[in-house]
Amino acid sequence: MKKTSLTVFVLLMLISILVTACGGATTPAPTAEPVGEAPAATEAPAAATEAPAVAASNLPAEITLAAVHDLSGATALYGTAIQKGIDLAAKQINEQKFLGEGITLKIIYEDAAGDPKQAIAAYEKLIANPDVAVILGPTLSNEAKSADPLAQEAGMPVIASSNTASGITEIGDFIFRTSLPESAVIPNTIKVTKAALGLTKVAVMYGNDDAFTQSGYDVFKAALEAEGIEILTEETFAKGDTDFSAQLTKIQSLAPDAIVVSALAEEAANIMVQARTLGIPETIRFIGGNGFNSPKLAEIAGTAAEGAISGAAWNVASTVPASATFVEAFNAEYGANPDQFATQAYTAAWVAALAIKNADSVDHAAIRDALTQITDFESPLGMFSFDANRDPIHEPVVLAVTNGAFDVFKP
Amino acid sequence: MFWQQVVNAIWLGAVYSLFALGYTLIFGVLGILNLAHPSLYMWGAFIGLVCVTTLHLPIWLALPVAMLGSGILGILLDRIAFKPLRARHAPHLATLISSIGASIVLVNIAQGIFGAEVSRFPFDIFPVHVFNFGGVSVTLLQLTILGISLVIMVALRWLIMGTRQGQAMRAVAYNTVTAARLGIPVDQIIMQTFFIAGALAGAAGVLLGLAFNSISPFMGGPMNLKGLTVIVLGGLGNIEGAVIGGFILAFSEVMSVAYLSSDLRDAVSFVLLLIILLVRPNGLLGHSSTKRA
Amino acid sequence: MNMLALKRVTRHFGGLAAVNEISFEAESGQVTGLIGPNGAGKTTLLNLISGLDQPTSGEIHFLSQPIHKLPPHKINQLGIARTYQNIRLFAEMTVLDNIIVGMHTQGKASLLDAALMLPGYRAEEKRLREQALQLTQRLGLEKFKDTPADALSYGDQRRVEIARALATHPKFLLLDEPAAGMNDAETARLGELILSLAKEGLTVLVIEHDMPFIAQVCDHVVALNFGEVIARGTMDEIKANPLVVAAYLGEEESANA
Amino acid sequence: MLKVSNLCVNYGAIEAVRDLSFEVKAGQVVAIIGANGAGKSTTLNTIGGLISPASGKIELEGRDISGLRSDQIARLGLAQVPEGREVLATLTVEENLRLGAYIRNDHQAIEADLQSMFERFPILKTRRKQHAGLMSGGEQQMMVVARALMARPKLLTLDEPSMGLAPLIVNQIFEIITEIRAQGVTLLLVEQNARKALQVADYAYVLERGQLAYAAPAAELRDDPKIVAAYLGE
Amino acid sequence: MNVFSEFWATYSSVVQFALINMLLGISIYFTLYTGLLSLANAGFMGIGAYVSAVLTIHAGTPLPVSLLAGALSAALIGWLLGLPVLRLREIYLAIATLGFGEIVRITAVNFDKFSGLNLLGGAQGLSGIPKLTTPGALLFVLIILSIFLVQFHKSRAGRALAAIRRDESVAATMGIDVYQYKMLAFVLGAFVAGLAGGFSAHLTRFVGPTDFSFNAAVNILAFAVLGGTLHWSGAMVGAAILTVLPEALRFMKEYRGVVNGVIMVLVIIYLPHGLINPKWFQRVFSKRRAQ
Repeated sequence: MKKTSLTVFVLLMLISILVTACGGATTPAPTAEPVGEAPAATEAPAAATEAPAVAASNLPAEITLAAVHDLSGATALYGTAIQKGIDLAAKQINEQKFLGEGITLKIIYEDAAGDPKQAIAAYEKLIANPDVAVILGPTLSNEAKSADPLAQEAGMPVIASSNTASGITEIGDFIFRTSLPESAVIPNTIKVTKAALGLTKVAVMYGNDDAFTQSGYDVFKAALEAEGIEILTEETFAKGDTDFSAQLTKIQSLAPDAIVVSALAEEAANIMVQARTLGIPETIRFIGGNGFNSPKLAEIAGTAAEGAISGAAWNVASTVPASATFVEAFNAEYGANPDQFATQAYTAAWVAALAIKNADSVDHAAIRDALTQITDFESPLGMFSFDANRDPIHEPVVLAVTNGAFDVFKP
Repeated sequence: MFWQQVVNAIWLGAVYSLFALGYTLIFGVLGILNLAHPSLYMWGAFIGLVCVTTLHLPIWLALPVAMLGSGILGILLDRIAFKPLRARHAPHLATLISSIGASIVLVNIAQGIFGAEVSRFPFDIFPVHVFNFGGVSVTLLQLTILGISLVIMVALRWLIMGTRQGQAMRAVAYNTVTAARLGIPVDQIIMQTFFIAGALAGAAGVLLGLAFNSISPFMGGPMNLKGLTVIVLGGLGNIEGAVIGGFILAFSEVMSVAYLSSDLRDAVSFVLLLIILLVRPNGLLGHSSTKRA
Repeated sequence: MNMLALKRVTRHFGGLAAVNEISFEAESGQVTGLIGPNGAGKTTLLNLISGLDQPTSGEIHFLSQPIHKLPPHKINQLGIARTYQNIRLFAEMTVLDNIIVGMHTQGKASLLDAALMLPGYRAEEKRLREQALQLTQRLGLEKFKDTPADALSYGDQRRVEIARALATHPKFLLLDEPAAGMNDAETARLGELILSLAKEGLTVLVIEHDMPFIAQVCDHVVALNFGEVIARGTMDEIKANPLVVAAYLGEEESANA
Repeated sequence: MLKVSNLCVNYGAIEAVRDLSFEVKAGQVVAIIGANGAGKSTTLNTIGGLISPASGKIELEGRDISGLRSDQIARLGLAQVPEGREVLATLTVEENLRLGAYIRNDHQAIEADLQSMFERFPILKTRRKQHAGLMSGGEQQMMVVARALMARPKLLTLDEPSMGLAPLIVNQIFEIITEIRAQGVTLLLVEQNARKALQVADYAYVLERGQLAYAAPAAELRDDPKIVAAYLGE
Repeated sequence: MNVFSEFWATYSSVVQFALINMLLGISIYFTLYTGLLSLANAGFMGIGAYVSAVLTIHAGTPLPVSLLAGALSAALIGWLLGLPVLRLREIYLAIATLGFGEIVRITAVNFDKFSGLNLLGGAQGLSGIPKLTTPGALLFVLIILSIFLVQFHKSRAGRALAAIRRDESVAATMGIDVYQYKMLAFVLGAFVAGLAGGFSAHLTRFVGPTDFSFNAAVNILAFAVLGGTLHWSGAMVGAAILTVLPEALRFMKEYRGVVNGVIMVLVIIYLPHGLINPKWFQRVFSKRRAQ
């Protein structure tokens, strides 16, 4: 009995080894020459009136973008918002015939479920698919750190729209992102609020077991030190915690000028509610990063969120002209306001389309080169460019909750 | 600060105890570690939420409805995931796994129906009022929940210790064969136990959902490990133990944040769990292991 | 000389004394019988001797060494082996494998020896297997050697248990109702086996309800009731003892006798 | 009252009870005696619904109960005093007794019965708030008998009530059995203590290796050498 | 061949994850085979992953050295943990080992902060691990382990473990030092889990503290439940199926999880011994022999 199962096992392994050998031999190597053109990229995507300048196109009739996002699991929240942004962009691109007459953009989605392993599996499948021009994603920085190296090795351009941790674009020259890293948002927030509120001493709270919130904390800490603001205490909590009163009681006893919080909106909302309940006065404001920037904050915290300050890449209150057009289109499509994830994903899809158009090719290296050339693209995020590290450049905003919604912070 | 922290700990302790009661009840009667208990808690919160938002019921009515709903879910859970195993005297491992599988199903169905987002009860569902006693603040909601928790704990104790039903449950817990000989319908008692445990989980779900504004399909996860610590501290299957364990965990967590470092909060609870298991595996109040021989 | 000595051994369960201040000795090379009605504390006593349970008070000495605080595997390694009243074989394992498990302490091969298939390991395995086969022959189990233990009849399972206990090379063998479930012929053969083992120098303590069997094999009998020794002596002496008769047939008999 | 016909019970491949038929008439005390392993307890547990018979029929007051669960049979009027006592050790003595009356709903009568049990067994009254597991063996046996009586059974089965008990206690137990009998409860008794059993019984069955060996009025068996042989050999 | 290479290009990582999970299946097999309900294997995997990754990154050690160091560290911690917890039984052991997994996670999160070193990356995890894991290396280790397992079952130690699982006290009265042998199984399981952790770190290039929490422990347990623990190949088969299943169920979208849970419940209820039950083989073979 044991003998047979062993035989079967050995057979299986032999087949696998065979497969391995073949796989090794046929790994595609990027061969195409980079296309040496540098088009001026100044199209306004949301402005449907502008007629696209159609030249003889080298593009195939159908161009495939792949999106690897968390459509199930605890982080599906973000993945589904992102999906809406991408879908809207694709719809507009196709309606405007942006890529040229008869050329359509198709999006295929793969679910990573918040699991780096599934992200790797999805990337592998997509890299093997010769139709895929660009990968949009993944949702989490953890997934990016595991899966992006595969794309880099295979020469597949990746545009992330929700990774804000450091070290993402450092993976290689095929990795781009439209999400402003915390390091580009937070120092500005601290600077602006210090000037406006005269901060000298603050308390810091952050989720210490989550990559996003911990990375936000790192940046906050550096920014606070740079501005010479004293950190009275650093209190931590864990993902899924709901009771923060012990930490807040401690903070209350230290009487800070403000409480700096690196947390996701749901946790931040509870922190605010509990702080106000404990009697921490509204003059002690909450300052946060991208995590705050969600309609959920005021939705859950209600009046306790009033006055909370958030540095962000974008908000629905943004005064950027393209933003208003986008918000309107999004509302028409989904009947709700977009959040920052949807907006950055929308921008990522447009940037991909623009690069493909400018490259006039679906060759991966050509698209990558075209991506690096994108400057002053008029996006809902503002005038958008990639810097030398393939990180986005655009003006971050400082927001404050006013009457139950984020508005631009006015000191 | 100290007295505010004491208040924080009492409040949190009541919350932990409330959650742990049903958890420990199932173990006490059936010897099952029901890892799907946190999912019933989550479902209780959602049922309460639906009652309030869709059916526009007042919260005092939503609570019993949610308890009823999660109690029925508890019965279903037993019929589907545990009863077939009981019938063939499956080992502990089997029931543990079955409860994990059931928990995965319950969480994923909730996610399919309600989405992954965090929801909360509407603001006006409960009046916001903060009492201030010499710098120590307590809300009306906290006091109410504390009160309801205490009432539930006392009621459960009375049910278990003072009623015929409770005696029958304890008889089943001690020895199903003897219980059956006395004419106690064992299967029915087990069903009732699952109903009560489910209802307790549902009550905890609604009340904690009300207190912490974070109702989501994943709300059971973090509570699960805390709940395990609580019931082990008090002795698996021990009702009073769950209450005492809840307060011990809450005090050690709150005080570790207050006087050590909040980084150590979770570490403190798990180290506590390990120490208790090694020093007194039957918990602080547990009987000797002969109880379930 | 006595091989096993119990000194005022007591075991309480909750408020009940299952074994109460029991003292007796088992002589080397003899077969000692332990009789008494159900609930008299016989099996509890066997558990105390074999280390599965510890006495509440009192001492147990084996070959003049105190063993009442030792773990069961140490006690076995000193030379005490046992069988169980409610047969406890390794159910899905074959008869031969059950016996080879009993030879655990005779093996020396480490896991590494086995993994690397070193010659010493193979020689040892071969040796153990042969010894196990001899045991199956001795107990008339050779035709079942590859049968899963739970597929055998009661009587055969009892013999496998004895073989497994003998496989540990004991000096002292504890048998808990070895004849239960056996037919007359099997019981007679079992008696012969025990006598021949005793002749070879093995000391035996046997619990049994089958009185003719006890009479056949035992040199010395200890009778227990309600956790205490009520009589000791030869079987004839025991049978004549009014306390024993009362324990079995009812107290009236002692009054009548 | 109870009629057992052609009962066979197997444990796996082992036949514990083979083709057993007997009867217990209302008001009688019937004893089943035999050596260890003869199948006595198996028979009682099968009647009590804890073991499913392989074949045969068990009737209680003319109703076939062989397919029923233990608790259903209890509701039909069968109370059991099991071997090894089976006290609910973590419950108090009073709770144990009250659970004996679980199948009843006549609250006042239950209270009255409880008081009468305390009168009959004064030791139980002094220990009523104690955990049952802390009592001595004899006290536990009294309590289990009292617990069974709390059900006001039509038929009471006792499985080795004298097991592991000191002679003085055994005498008390049998006195109680006699009393119960006097109250008109039908009794089915399994005993190792044959003399005692035969003294209180009207009729007796002797089992050997799962089969019926003798059946006779108890008085006839009382001084029969066969009984001595069944226990002590020869 | 073309089909194969296409398949490989698309699914090579899935195959490698399956192989790693098969290692994890073996690791939990050791403990379950001995009757120990341990949920510590995810924690051991984490220890193996972190230790091997830190060595590769900071000391530049070659893969075999890193893997071995990771596995040995896991085994050492396993031994230290086993000293107290192996005295616990059943559910208590499960809870204690579950608590251990959480302690590993909390340690990983806080290590850098409290040590002042920059080694494990806290909550952000450790990235930039070179991809050194190859299918060949994984297969090699699996083959070695399979041979080991076959030998193990025929060995004195293997028999002792089997006896302990069936009846601990009887095994003890046969002279088997139950505690030491439980420790052997526990440490072997820790070693193999540590090995799997090392492979995983060098395949996903990333180690994060959340990868080894409660869910991971449950997944590993599920391998053994699905495949069965009556035969050493059971947990491996279970691991392979459960790795491929999420990929195969992609079409189910958000209800993938429900299917996973339902499978667990159904298997435990209707296939209590898992998919691989030696008795079936025996039956098939005896039929063949009869013909």
